[in-house]
Amino acid sequence: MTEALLEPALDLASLLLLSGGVFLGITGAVGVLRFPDFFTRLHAAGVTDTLSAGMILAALMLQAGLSLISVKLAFILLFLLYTSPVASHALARAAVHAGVKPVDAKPGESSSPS
Amino acid sequence: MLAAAAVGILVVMALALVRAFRGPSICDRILAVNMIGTKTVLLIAVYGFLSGRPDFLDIAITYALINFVGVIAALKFIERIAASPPPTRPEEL
Amino acid sequence: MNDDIVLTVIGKLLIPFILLFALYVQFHGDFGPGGGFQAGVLFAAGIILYALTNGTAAAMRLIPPGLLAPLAALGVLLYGGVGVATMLLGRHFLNYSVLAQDAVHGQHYGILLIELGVGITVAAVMLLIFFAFTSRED
Amino acid sequence: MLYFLLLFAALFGFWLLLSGYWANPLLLLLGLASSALAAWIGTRLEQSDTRGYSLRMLLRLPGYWVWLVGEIVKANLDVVRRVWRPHTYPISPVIGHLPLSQKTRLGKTIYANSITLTPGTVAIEVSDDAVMVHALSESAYADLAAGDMDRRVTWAEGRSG
Repeated sequence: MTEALLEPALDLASLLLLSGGVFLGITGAVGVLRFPDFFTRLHAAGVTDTLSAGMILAALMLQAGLSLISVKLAFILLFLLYTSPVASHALARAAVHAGVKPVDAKPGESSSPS
Repeated sequence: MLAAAAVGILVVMALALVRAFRGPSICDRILAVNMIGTKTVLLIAVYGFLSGRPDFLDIAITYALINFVGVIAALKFIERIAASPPPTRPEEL
Repeated sequence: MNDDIVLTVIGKLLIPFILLFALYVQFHGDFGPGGGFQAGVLFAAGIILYALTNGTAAAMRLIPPGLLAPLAALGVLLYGGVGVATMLLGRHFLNYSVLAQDAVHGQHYGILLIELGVGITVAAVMLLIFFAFTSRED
Repeated sequence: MLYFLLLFAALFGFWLLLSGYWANPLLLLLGLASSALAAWIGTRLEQSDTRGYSLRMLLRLPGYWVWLVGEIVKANLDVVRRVWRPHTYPISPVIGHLPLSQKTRLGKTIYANSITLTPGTVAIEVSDDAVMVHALSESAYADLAAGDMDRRVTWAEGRSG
Protein backbone atom coordinates (compact mmCIF):
# COMPACT_ATOMS: atom_id res chain seq x y z
CA MET A 1 0.00 0.00 0.00
CA THR A 2 2.69 2.46 1.02
CA GLU A 3 4.62 1.58 -2.12
CA ALA A 4 1.75 2.72 -4.28
CA LEU A 5 1.72 6.05 -2.47
CA LEU A 6 5.47 6.46 -2.21
CA GLU A 7 6.11 6.14 -5.93
CA PRO A 8 4.06 9.17 -7.09
CA ALA A 9 5.27 11.19 -4.10
CA LEU A 10 8.88 10.56 -5.07
CA ASP A 11 8.11 11.39 -8.69
CA LEU A 12 6.48 14.66 -7.65
CA ALA A 13 9.39 15.61 -5.39
CA SER A 14 11.79 14.75 -8.19
CA LEU A 15 9.80 16.87 -10.64
CA LEU A 16 9.78 19.83 -8.25
CA LEU A 17 13.50 19.57 -7.62
CA LEU A 18 14.25 19.24 -11.33
CA SER A 19 12.16 22.25 -12.35
CA GLY A 20 13.53 24.27 -9.42
CA GLY A 21 17.06 23.39 -10.45
CA VAL A 22 16.50 24.37 -14.07
CA PHE A 23 14.79 27.60 -12.98
CA LEU A 24 17.76 28.49 -10.79
CA GLY A 25 20.13 27.64 -13.64
CA ILE A 26 18.30 29.98 -16.02
CA THR A 27 18.22 32.63 -13.27
CA GLY A 28 21.97 32.39 -12.91
CA ALA A 29 22.49 32.59 -16.66
CA VAL A 30 20.21 35.64 -16.94
CA GLY A 31 22.15 37.22 -14.08
CA VAL A 32 25.42 36.51 -15.86
CA LEU A 33 24.02 38.29 -18.92
CA ARG A 34 22.38 41.16 -17.07
CA PHE A 35 24.75 42.16 -14.26
CA PRO A 36 27.00 45.11 -15.03
CA ASP A 37 30.55 43.89 -14.34
CA PHE A 38 32.65 40.78 -13.94
CA PHE A 39 32.48 40.55 -10.15
CA THR A 40 28.70 40.81 -9.94
CA ARG A 41 28.41 38.19 -12.70
CA LEU A 42 30.50 35.91 -10.54
CA HIS A 43 27.74 35.94 -7.91
CA ALA A 44 25.11 35.05 -10.50
CA ALA A 45 27.25 32.15 -11.74
CA GLY A 46 27.44 30.99 -8.13
CA VAL A 47 23.68 30.38 -8.17
CA THR A 48 23.95 27.89 -11.02
CA ASP A 49 26.97 26.19 -9.48
CA THR A 50 25.53 25.57 -6.02
CA LEU A 51 21.81 25.20 -5.50
CA SER A 52 20.88 24.56 -9.13
CA ALA A 53 23.35 21.71 -9.53
CA GLY A 54 22.39 20.39 -6.10
CA MET A 55 18.68 20.31 -6.89
CA ILE A 56 19.10 18.63 -10.29
CA LEU A 57 21.39 15.96 -8.84
CA ALA A 58 19.05 15.46 -5.86
CA ALA A 59 16.18 14.92 -8.31
CA LEU A 60 18.20 12.25 -10.12
CA MET A 61 19.05 10.65 -6.77
CA LEU A 62 15.35 10.35 -5.96
CA GLN A 63 14.82 8.58 -9.28
CA ALA A 64 17.73 6.22 -8.75
CA GLY A 65 16.66 5.29 -5.23
CA LEU A 66 19.02 3.77 -2.69
CA SER A 67 21.75 2.43 -4.95
CA LEU A 68 25.34 2.93 -5.97
CA ILE A 69 24.10 5.23 -8.73
CA SER A 70 22.88 7.62 -6.04
CA VAL A 71 26.27 7.35 -4.36
CA LYS A 72 27.96 8.35 -7.61
CA LEU A 73 25.55 11.26 -8.02
CA ALA A 74 26.45 12.30 -4.47
CA PHE A 75 30.14 12.15 -5.44
CA ILE A 76 29.47 14.43 -8.41
CA LEU A 77 27.61 16.88 -6.15
CA LEU A 78 30.36 16.80 -3.53
CA PHE A 79 33.00 17.35 -6.18
CA LEU A 80 31.09 20.31 -7.66
CA LEU A 81 30.52 21.88 -4.22
CA TYR A 82 34.18 21.31 -3.43
CA THR A 83 35.64 22.75 -6.61
CA SER A 84 33.22 25.44 -7.79
CA PRO A 85 34.12 27.90 -4.99
CA VAL A 86 37.80 27.24 -5.71
CA ALA A 87 37.26 28.03 -9.39
CA SER A 88 35.26 31.18 -8.53
CA HIS A 89 37.91 32.29 -6.06
CA ALA A 90 40.70 31.68 -8.57
CA LEU A 91 38.71 33.60 -11.22
CA ALA A 92 38.19 36.58 -8.92
CA ARG A 93 41.84 36.55 -7.92
CA ALA A 94 43.07 36.32 -11.51
CA ALA A 95 40.70 39.15 -12.48
CA VAL A 96 42.10 41.42 -9.75
CA HIS A 97 45.66 40.59 -10.78
CA ALA A 98 44.86 41.14 -14.46
CA GLY A 99 43.52 44.57 -13.59
CA VAL A 100 39.78 44.04 -14.04
CA LYS A 101 38.17 46.79 -11.97
CA PRO A 102 34.89 46.28 -10.12
CA VAL A 103 32.31 48.83 -11.30
CA ASP A 104 31.22 51.32 -8.62
CA ALA A 105 31.88 49.05 -5.66
CA LYS A 106 31.92 50.84 -2.32
CA PRO A 107 34.77 50.14 0.07
CA GLY A 108 33.63 47.97 2.99
CA GLU A 109 33.37 49.56 6.43
CA SER A 110 35.29 47.17 8.65
CA SER A 111 38.33 47.28 6.38
CA SER A 112 41.95 47.96 7.35
CA PRO A 113 43.37 44.57 8.31
CA SER A 114 46.01 44.91 10.99
CA MET B 1 10.37 15.35 -17.63
CA LEU B 2 14.03 14.47 -17.93
CA ALA B 3 14.01 15.58 -21.55
CA ALA B 4 12.56 18.94 -20.51
CA ALA B 5 15.30 19.29 -17.91
CA ALA B 6 17.93 18.51 -20.55
CA VAL B 7 16.47 21.21 -22.80
CA GLY B 8 16.50 23.63 -19.83
CA ILE B 9 20.16 22.91 -19.20
CA LEU B 10 20.87 23.49 -22.90
CA VAL B 11 19.13 26.88 -22.65
CA VAL B 12 21.37 27.79 -19.69
CA MET B 13 24.41 26.78 -21.72
CA ALA B 14 23.25 28.86 -24.69
CA LEU B 15 22.83 31.93 -22.48
CA ALA B 16 26.27 31.37 -20.98
CA LEU B 17 27.65 31.06 -24.51
CA VAL B 18 26.33 34.54 -25.29
CA ARG B 19 28.35 35.88 -22.35
CA ALA B 20 31.39 33.93 -23.53
CA PHE B 21 31.22 35.62 -26.94
CA ARG B 22 30.44 39.05 -25.55
CA GLY B 23 33.24 39.10 -22.99
CA PRO B 24 34.39 41.82 -22.52
CA SER B 25 37.33 40.68 -20.39
CA ILE B 26 39.03 37.31 -20.70
CA CYS B 27 37.84 36.53 -17.17
CA ASP B 28 34.20 36.93 -18.24
CA ARG B 29 34.81 34.40 -20.97
CA ILE B 30 36.41 31.89 -18.62
CA LEU B 31 33.55 32.41 -16.17
CA ALA B 32 31.09 31.55 -18.92
CA VAL B 33 33.11 28.56 -20.08
CA ASN B 34 33.35 27.24 -16.52
CA MET B 35 29.59 27.59 -16.22
CA ILE B 36 29.07 25.68 -19.46
CA GLY B 37 31.41 23.02 -18.07
CA THR B 38 29.44 22.43 -14.89
CA LYS B 39 26.20 22.40 -16.88
CA THR B 40 27.73 19.80 -19.20
CA VAL B 41 28.35 17.58 -16.19
CA LEU B 42 24.68 17.86 -15.25
CA LEU B 43 23.64 17.31 -18.87
CA ILE B 44 25.67 14.10 -19.08
CA ALA B 45 24.11 12.87 -15.82
CA VAL B 46 20.57 13.68 -16.99
CA TYR B 47 21.23 12.16 -20.39
CA GLY B 48 22.51 9.00 -18.72
CA PHE B 49 19.16 8.63 -16.97
CA LEU B 50 17.26 9.55 -20.11
CA SER B 51 18.93 6.79 -22.12
CA GLY B 52 18.82 4.35 -19.21
CA ARG B 53 22.58 4.00 -19.00
CA PRO B 54 23.74 5.33 -15.64
CA ASP B 55 27.36 4.29 -16.38
CA PHE B 56 27.44 7.72 -17.99
CA LEU B 57 28.02 9.02 -14.47
CA ASP B 58 31.67 7.97 -14.70
CA ILE B 59 31.99 10.18 -17.75
CA ALA B 60 30.29 13.01 -15.84
CA ILE B 61 32.84 12.73 -13.01
CA THR B 62 35.68 12.61 -15.55
CA TYR B 63 34.34 15.68 -17.29
CA ALA B 64 33.93 17.60 -14.02
CA LEU B 65 37.53 16.79 -13.14
CA ILE B 66 39.03 17.78 -16.48
CA ASN B 67 36.90 20.95 -16.53
CA PHE B 68 38.22 21.99 -13.12
CA VAL B 69 41.86 21.32 -13.97
CA GLY B 70 41.42 23.11 -17.29
CA VAL B 71 39.92 26.24 -15.74
CA ILE B 72 42.63 26.39 -13.08
CA ALA B 73 45.29 25.98 -15.77
CA ALA B 74 43.80 28.79 -17.88
CA LEU B 75 43.65 31.10 -14.86
CA LYS B 76 47.25 30.38 -13.86
CA PHE B 77 48.23 31.23 -17.42
CA ILE B 78 46.38 34.57 -17.24
CA GLU B 79 47.97 35.44 -13.90
CA ARG B 80 51.38 34.70 -15.34
CA ILE B 81 50.74 36.95 -18.35
CA ALA B 82 49.33 39.69 -16.11
CA ALA B 83 52.44 39.52 -13.98
CA SER B 84 54.93 39.60 -16.86
CA PRO B 85 54.89 43.04 -18.60
CA PRO B 86 56.62 45.36 -16.10
CA PRO B 87 55.49 48.80 -17.43
CA THR B 88 51.77 48.17 -16.90
CA ARG B 89 51.86 46.49 -13.50
CA PRO B 90 55.11 47.36 -11.71
CA GLU B 91 53.80 46.33 -8.27
CA GLU B 92 53.62 42.70 -9.39
CA LEU B 93 57.37 42.36 -9.68
CA MET C 1 54.39 32.95 -8.41
CA ASN C 2 52.95 33.94 -5.07
CA ASP C 3 51.15 31.42 -2.97
CA ASP C 4 47.38 31.17 -2.80
CA ILE C 5 46.20 29.42 0.36
CA VAL C 6 42.91 28.13 -1.03
CA LEU C 7 44.40 26.61 -4.18
CA THR C 8 47.36 24.92 -2.46
CA VAL C 9 45.23 23.35 0.27
CA ILE C 10 42.44 22.17 -2.04
CA GLY C 11 44.97 20.84 -4.54
CA LYS C 12 46.55 18.66 -1.88
CA LEU C 13 43.26 17.36 -0.52
CA LEU C 14 41.91 16.41 -3.95
CA ILE C 15 44.88 14.62 -5.45
CA PRO C 16 44.70 11.18 -3.78
CA PHE C 17 41.05 10.91 -4.76
CA ILE C 18 41.65 12.01 -8.35
CA LEU C 19 44.43 9.43 -8.66
CA LEU C 20 42.20 6.72 -7.21
CA PHE C 21 39.43 7.65 -9.62
CA ALA C 22 41.92 7.41 -12.48
CA LEU C 23 42.93 3.93 -11.34
CA TYR C 24 39.27 2.96 -11.01
CA VAL C 25 38.67 4.03 -14.63
CA GLN C 26 41.82 2.13 -15.59
CA PHE C 27 40.72 -1.20 -14.17
CA HIS C 28 37.03 -1.05 -15.05
CA GLY C 29 37.71 -0.58 -18.75
CA ASP C 30 35.84 -3.73 -19.76
CA PHE C 31 32.91 -3.20 -17.35
CA GLY C 32 31.87 0.33 -18.31
CA PRO C 33 33.07 3.33 -20.27
CA GLY C 34 36.72 3.92 -19.56
CA GLY C 35 40.02 2.29 -20.20
CA GLY C 36 43.68 3.02 -20.44
CA PHE C 37 43.63 6.24 -22.40
CA GLN C 38 41.13 8.09 -20.18
CA ALA C 39 42.77 6.72 -17.06
CA GLY C 40 46.19 7.90 -18.18
CA VAL C 41 44.85 11.38 -18.90
CA LEU C 42 43.07 11.54 -15.54
CA PHE C 43 46.14 10.37 -13.64
CA ALA C 44 48.29 12.97 -15.41
CA ALA C 45 45.59 15.62 -14.79
CA GLY C 46 45.78 14.90 -11.06
CA ILE C 47 49.54 15.45 -11.01
CA ILE C 48 49.19 18.52 -13.26
CA LEU C 49 46.65 19.98 -10.82
CA TYR C 50 49.22 19.50 -8.07
CA ALA C 51 51.86 21.21 -10.21
CA LEU C 52 49.51 24.13 -10.94
CA THR C 53 48.50 24.64 -7.31
CA ASN C 54 51.70 23.76 -5.44
CA GLY C 55 54.33 24.56 -8.04
CA THR C 56 56.12 22.52 -10.69
CA ALA C 57 59.06 21.86 -8.36
CA ALA C 58 56.82 20.10 -5.82
CA ALA C 59 55.26 18.00 -8.58
CA MET C 60 58.71 17.03 -9.86
CA ARG C 61 59.64 15.92 -6.35
CA LEU C 62 56.47 13.82 -6.24
CA ILE C 63 57.01 12.23 -9.65
CA PRO C 64 60.69 12.44 -10.64
CA PRO C 65 60.83 13.40 -14.35
CA GLY C 66 63.72 11.02 -14.87
CA LEU C 67 61.35 8.17 -14.17
CA LEU C 68 58.85 9.20 -16.83
CA ALA C 69 60.67 8.19 -20.01
CA PRO C 70 61.39 4.66 -18.69
CA LEU C 71 57.75 4.40 -17.60
CA ALA C 72 56.52 5.44 -21.04
CA ALA C 73 58.74 2.75 -22.56
CA LEU C 74 57.55 0.22 -19.99
CA GLY C 75 53.95 0.80 -21.05
CA VAL C 76 54.75 0.12 -24.70
CA LEU C 77 56.82 -2.89 -23.68
CA LEU C 78 53.89 -4.27 -21.69
CA TYR C 79 51.60 -3.83 -24.69
CA GLY C 80 54.05 -5.47 -27.08
CA GLY C 81 55.04 -8.08 -24.53
CA VAL C 82 51.49 -9.37 -24.24
CA GLY C 83 51.30 -9.59 -28.02
CA VAL C 84 54.58 -11.47 -28.29
CA ALA C 85 53.54 -13.74 -25.42
CA THR C 86 50.40 -14.72 -27.30
CA MET C 87 52.50 -15.44 -30.39
CA LEU C 88 54.93 -17.56 -28.37
CA LEU C 89 51.93 -19.49 -27.10
CA GLY C 90 51.09 -20.31 -30.69
CA ARG C 91 48.40 -17.80 -31.67
CA HIS C 92 48.24 -14.51 -33.54
CA PHE C 93 49.60 -11.25 -32.16
CA LEU C 94 47.29 -10.07 -29.30
CA ASN C 95 45.02 -13.10 -29.46
CA TYR C 96 44.49 -13.23 -25.71
CA SER C 97 42.53 -16.45 -25.52
CA VAL C 98 45.63 -18.47 -24.67
CA LEU C 99 46.64 -16.42 -21.63
CA ALA C 100 44.55 -18.54 -19.24
CA GLN C 101 42.92 -21.95 -19.09
CA ASP C 102 39.77 -20.80 -20.88
CA ALA C 103 39.31 -18.19 -23.57
CA VAL C 104 37.06 -15.85 -21.54
CA HIS C 105 39.57 -15.45 -18.72
CA GLY C 106 42.38 -15.13 -21.20
CA GLN C 107 40.65 -12.24 -22.97
CA HIS C 108 40.00 -10.64 -19.61
CA TYR C 109 43.61 -10.70 -18.42
CA GLY C 110 44.91 -9.77 -21.86
CA ILE C 111 42.77 -6.65 -22.12
CA LEU C 112 43.63 -5.69 -18.52
CA LEU C 113 47.37 -5.84 -19.24
CA ILE C 114 47.10 -4.08 -22.59
CA GLU C 115 45.03 -1.27 -21.04
CA LEU C 116 47.54 -0.97 -18.20
CA GLY C 117 50.30 -0.51 -20.76
CA VAL C 118 48.28 2.17 -22.58
CA GLY C 119 47.50 3.93 -19.29
CA ILE C 120 51.09 4.02 -18.09
CA THR C 121 52.38 5.32 -21.42
CA VAL C 122 49.68 7.99 -21.80
CA ALA C 123 50.15 9.30 -18.23
CA ALA C 124 53.94 9.32 -18.52
CA VAL C 125 53.99 11.05 -21.91
CA MET C 126 51.43 13.68 -20.86
CA LEU C 127 53.51 14.51 -17.80
CA LEU C 128 56.71 14.59 -19.86
CA ILE C 129 55.14 17.12 -22.24
CA PHE C 130 53.78 19.18 -19.35
CA PHE C 131 57.11 19.27 -17.53
CA ALA C 132 58.93 20.07 -20.75
CA PHE C 133 56.74 23.14 -21.30
CA THR C 134 56.67 24.45 -17.74
CA SER C 135 60.33 24.00 -16.91
CA ARG C 136 61.27 25.97 -20.02
CA GLU C 137 59.58 29.08 -18.59
CA ASP C 138 60.93 29.03 -15.05
CA MET D 1 51.87 5.75 9.22
CA LEU D 2 48.53 6.52 10.86
CA TYR D 3 47.94 9.11 8.15
CA PHE D 4 48.70 6.53 5.47
CA LEU D 5 46.29 4.01 7.01
CA LEU D 6 43.47 6.55 7.35
CA LEU D 7 43.94 7.73 3.77
CA PHE D 8 44.18 4.13 2.55
CA ALA D 9 40.92 3.20 4.31
CA ALA D 10 39.13 6.26 2.92
CA LEU D 11 40.40 5.57 -0.60
CA PHE D 12 39.45 1.90 -0.48
CA GLY D 13 35.96 2.85 0.69
CA PHE D 14 35.80 5.27 -2.24
CA TRP D 15 36.86 2.45 -4.59
CA LEU D 16 34.19 0.08 -3.26
CA LEU D 17 31.46 2.68 -3.73
CA LEU D 18 32.66 3.52 -7.26
CA SER D 19 33.20 -0.04 -8.39
CA GLY D 20 30.17 -1.93 -7.12
CA TYR D 21 31.83 -5.29 -7.99
CA TRP D 22 32.21 -6.44 -4.40
CA ALA D 23 32.41 -10.15 -5.17
CA ASN D 24 35.07 -10.03 -7.88
CA PRO D 25 38.38 -11.00 -6.20
CA LEU D 26 40.51 -9.62 -9.04
CA LEU D 27 38.88 -6.19 -8.86
CA LEU D 28 39.10 -6.18 -5.05
CA LEU D 29 42.80 -6.98 -5.28
CA LEU D 30 43.32 -4.23 -7.87
CA GLY D 31 41.36 -1.91 -5.59
CA LEU D 32 43.67 -2.62 -2.66
CA ALA D 33 46.72 -2.05 -4.86
CA SER D 34 45.26 1.18 -6.34
CA SER D 35 44.33 2.53 -2.91
CA ALA D 36 47.81 1.73 -1.62
CA LEU D 37 49.43 3.52 -4.58
CA ALA D 38 47.19 6.60 -4.27
CA ALA D 39 47.65 6.73 -0.48
CA TRP D 40 51.40 6.38 -0.86
CA ILE D 41 51.51 9.29 -3.30
CA GLY D 42 49.23 11.15 -0.87
CA THR D 43 51.73 10.75 1.96
CA ARG D 44 54.51 12.06 -0.28
CA LEU D 45 52.81 15.45 -0.87
CA GLU D 46 54.03 18.55 0.90
CA GLN D 47 52.72 17.84 4.36
CA SER D 48 52.47 21.27 5.98
CA ASP D 49 48.75 21.67 5.18
CA THR D 50 47.43 18.16 5.55
CA ARG D 51 48.92 16.95 8.83
CA GLY D 52 48.17 17.63 12.45
CA TYR D 53 44.41 17.95 12.41
CA SER D 54 42.40 16.74 15.34
CA LEU D 55 39.70 14.14 15.14
CA ARG D 56 37.54 16.81 16.75
CA MET D 57 37.51 18.73 13.49
CA LEU D 58 36.25 15.71 11.54
CA LEU D 59 33.43 15.32 14.06
CA ARG D 60 32.49 18.99 14.07
CA LEU D 61 32.53 19.60 10.30
CA PRO D 62 29.25 17.78 9.48
CA GLY D 63 27.38 20.01 11.92
CA TYR D 64 28.93 23.03 10.27
CA TRP D 65 27.94 21.78 6.81
CA VAL D 66 24.30 21.45 7.83
CA TRP D 67 24.34 25.09 8.91
CA LEU D 68 26.19 26.06 5.72
CA VAL D 69 23.60 24.42 3.45
CA GLY D 70 20.91 26.56 5.11
CA GLU D 71 22.99 29.66 4.48
CA ILE D 72 23.55 28.67 0.83
CA VAL D 73 19.80 28.33 0.26
CA LYS D 74 19.10 31.71 1.88
CA ALA D 75 21.87 33.43 -0.11
CA ASN D 76 20.62 31.86 -3.36
CA LEU D 77 17.13 33.23 -2.83
CA ASP D 78 18.58 36.69 -2.23
CA VAL D 79 20.53 36.64 -5.50
CA VAL D 80 17.53 35.24 -7.42
CA ARG D 81 15.49 38.20 -6.15
CA ARG D 82 18.11 40.64 -7.36
CA VAL D 83 18.28 39.02 -10.81
CA TRP D 84 14.55 39.02 -11.56
CA ARG D 85 13.44 42.22 -9.82
CA PRO D 86 16.41 44.57 -10.14
CA HIS D 87 14.30 47.66 -9.47
CA THR D 88 12.84 46.51 -6.17
CA TYR D 89 16.06 44.83 -5.07
CA PRO D 90 18.95 46.75 -6.62
CA ILE D 91 22.51 45.52 -6.39
CA SER D 92 25.02 47.60 -4.47
CA PRO D 93 28.46 46.01 -4.77
CA VAL D 94 30.88 46.30 -1.86
CA ILE D 95 34.54 45.35 -1.82
CA GLY D 96 36.60 45.22 1.35
CA HIS D 97 38.85 43.35 3.74
CA LEU D 98 37.43 41.36 6.64
CA PRO D 99 39.46 39.91 9.51
CA LEU D 100 39.59 36.14 9.90
CA SER D 101 40.31 34.19 13.07
CA GLN D 102 41.27 30.70 11.82
CA LYS D 103 44.71 29.51 12.86
CA THR D 104 45.42 26.86 10.23
CA ARG D 105 45.59 27.12 6.46
CA LEU D 106 42.91 24.46 6.14
CA GLY D 107 40.64 26.50 8.43
CA LYS D 108 41.19 29.63 6.33
CA THR D 109 40.45 27.61 3.19
CA ILE D 110 37.18 26.33 4.62
CA TYR D 111 36.19 29.87 5.58
CA ALA D 112 37.10 31.30 2.16
CA ASN D 113 35.25 28.52 0.35
CA SER D 114 32.20 29.00 2.57
CA ILE D 115 32.19 32.69 1.67
CA THR D 116 32.37 31.89 -2.05
CA LEU D 117 29.87 29.04 -1.83
CA THR D 118 27.16 31.37 -0.54
CA PRO D 119 26.19 33.37 -3.64
CA GLY D 120 26.36 37.11 -3.04
CA THR D 121 29.82 37.04 -1.51
CA VAL D 122 33.11 35.96 -3.09
CA ALA D 123 36.47 35.63 -1.38
CA ILE D 124 39.06 37.24 -3.66
CA GLU D 125 42.29 37.00 -1.73
CA VAL D 126 43.16 35.19 1.50
CA SER D 127 46.08 36.33 3.60
CA ASP D 128 47.18 35.38 7.11
CA ASP D 129 44.78 37.58 9.02
CA ALA D 130 42.28 38.94 6.51
CA VAL D 131 40.19 37.97 3.53
CA MET D 132 39.35 40.33 0.67
CA VAL D 133 35.65 40.02 -0.16
CA HIS D 134 33.44 41.23 -2.98
CA ALA D 135 29.74 41.32 -2.10
CA LEU D 136 26.75 41.81 -4.37
CA SER D 137 24.90 43.94 -1.84
CA GLU D 138 25.59 45.92 1.29
CA SER D 139 23.39 43.63 3.35
CA ALA D 140 25.31 40.53 2.22
CA TYR D 141 28.55 42.27 3.18
CA ALA D 142 27.16 43.35 6.55
CA ASP D 143 26.00 39.79 7.31
CA LEU D 144 29.47 38.49 6.65
CA ALA D 145 31.13 41.31 8.58
CA ALA D 146 29.02 40.40 11.62
CA GLY D 147 31.38 37.43 11.88
CA ASP D 148 28.97 34.56 12.52
CA MET D 149 30.43 32.37 9.77
CA ASP D 150 33.98 33.20 10.84
CA ARG D 151 33.25 32.10 14.43
CA ARG D 152 31.58 28.87 13.30
CA VAL D 153 34.52 27.87 11.08
CA THR D 154 36.96 28.61 13.89
CA TRP D 155 34.82 26.51 16.22
CA ALA D 156 34.80 23.64 13.71
CA GLU D 157 38.57 24.01 13.33
CA GLY D 158 38.76 23.16 17.04
CA ARG D 159 41.96 25.00 17.86
CA SER D 160 40.70 27.33 20.59
CA GLY D 161 43.91 28.41 22.24
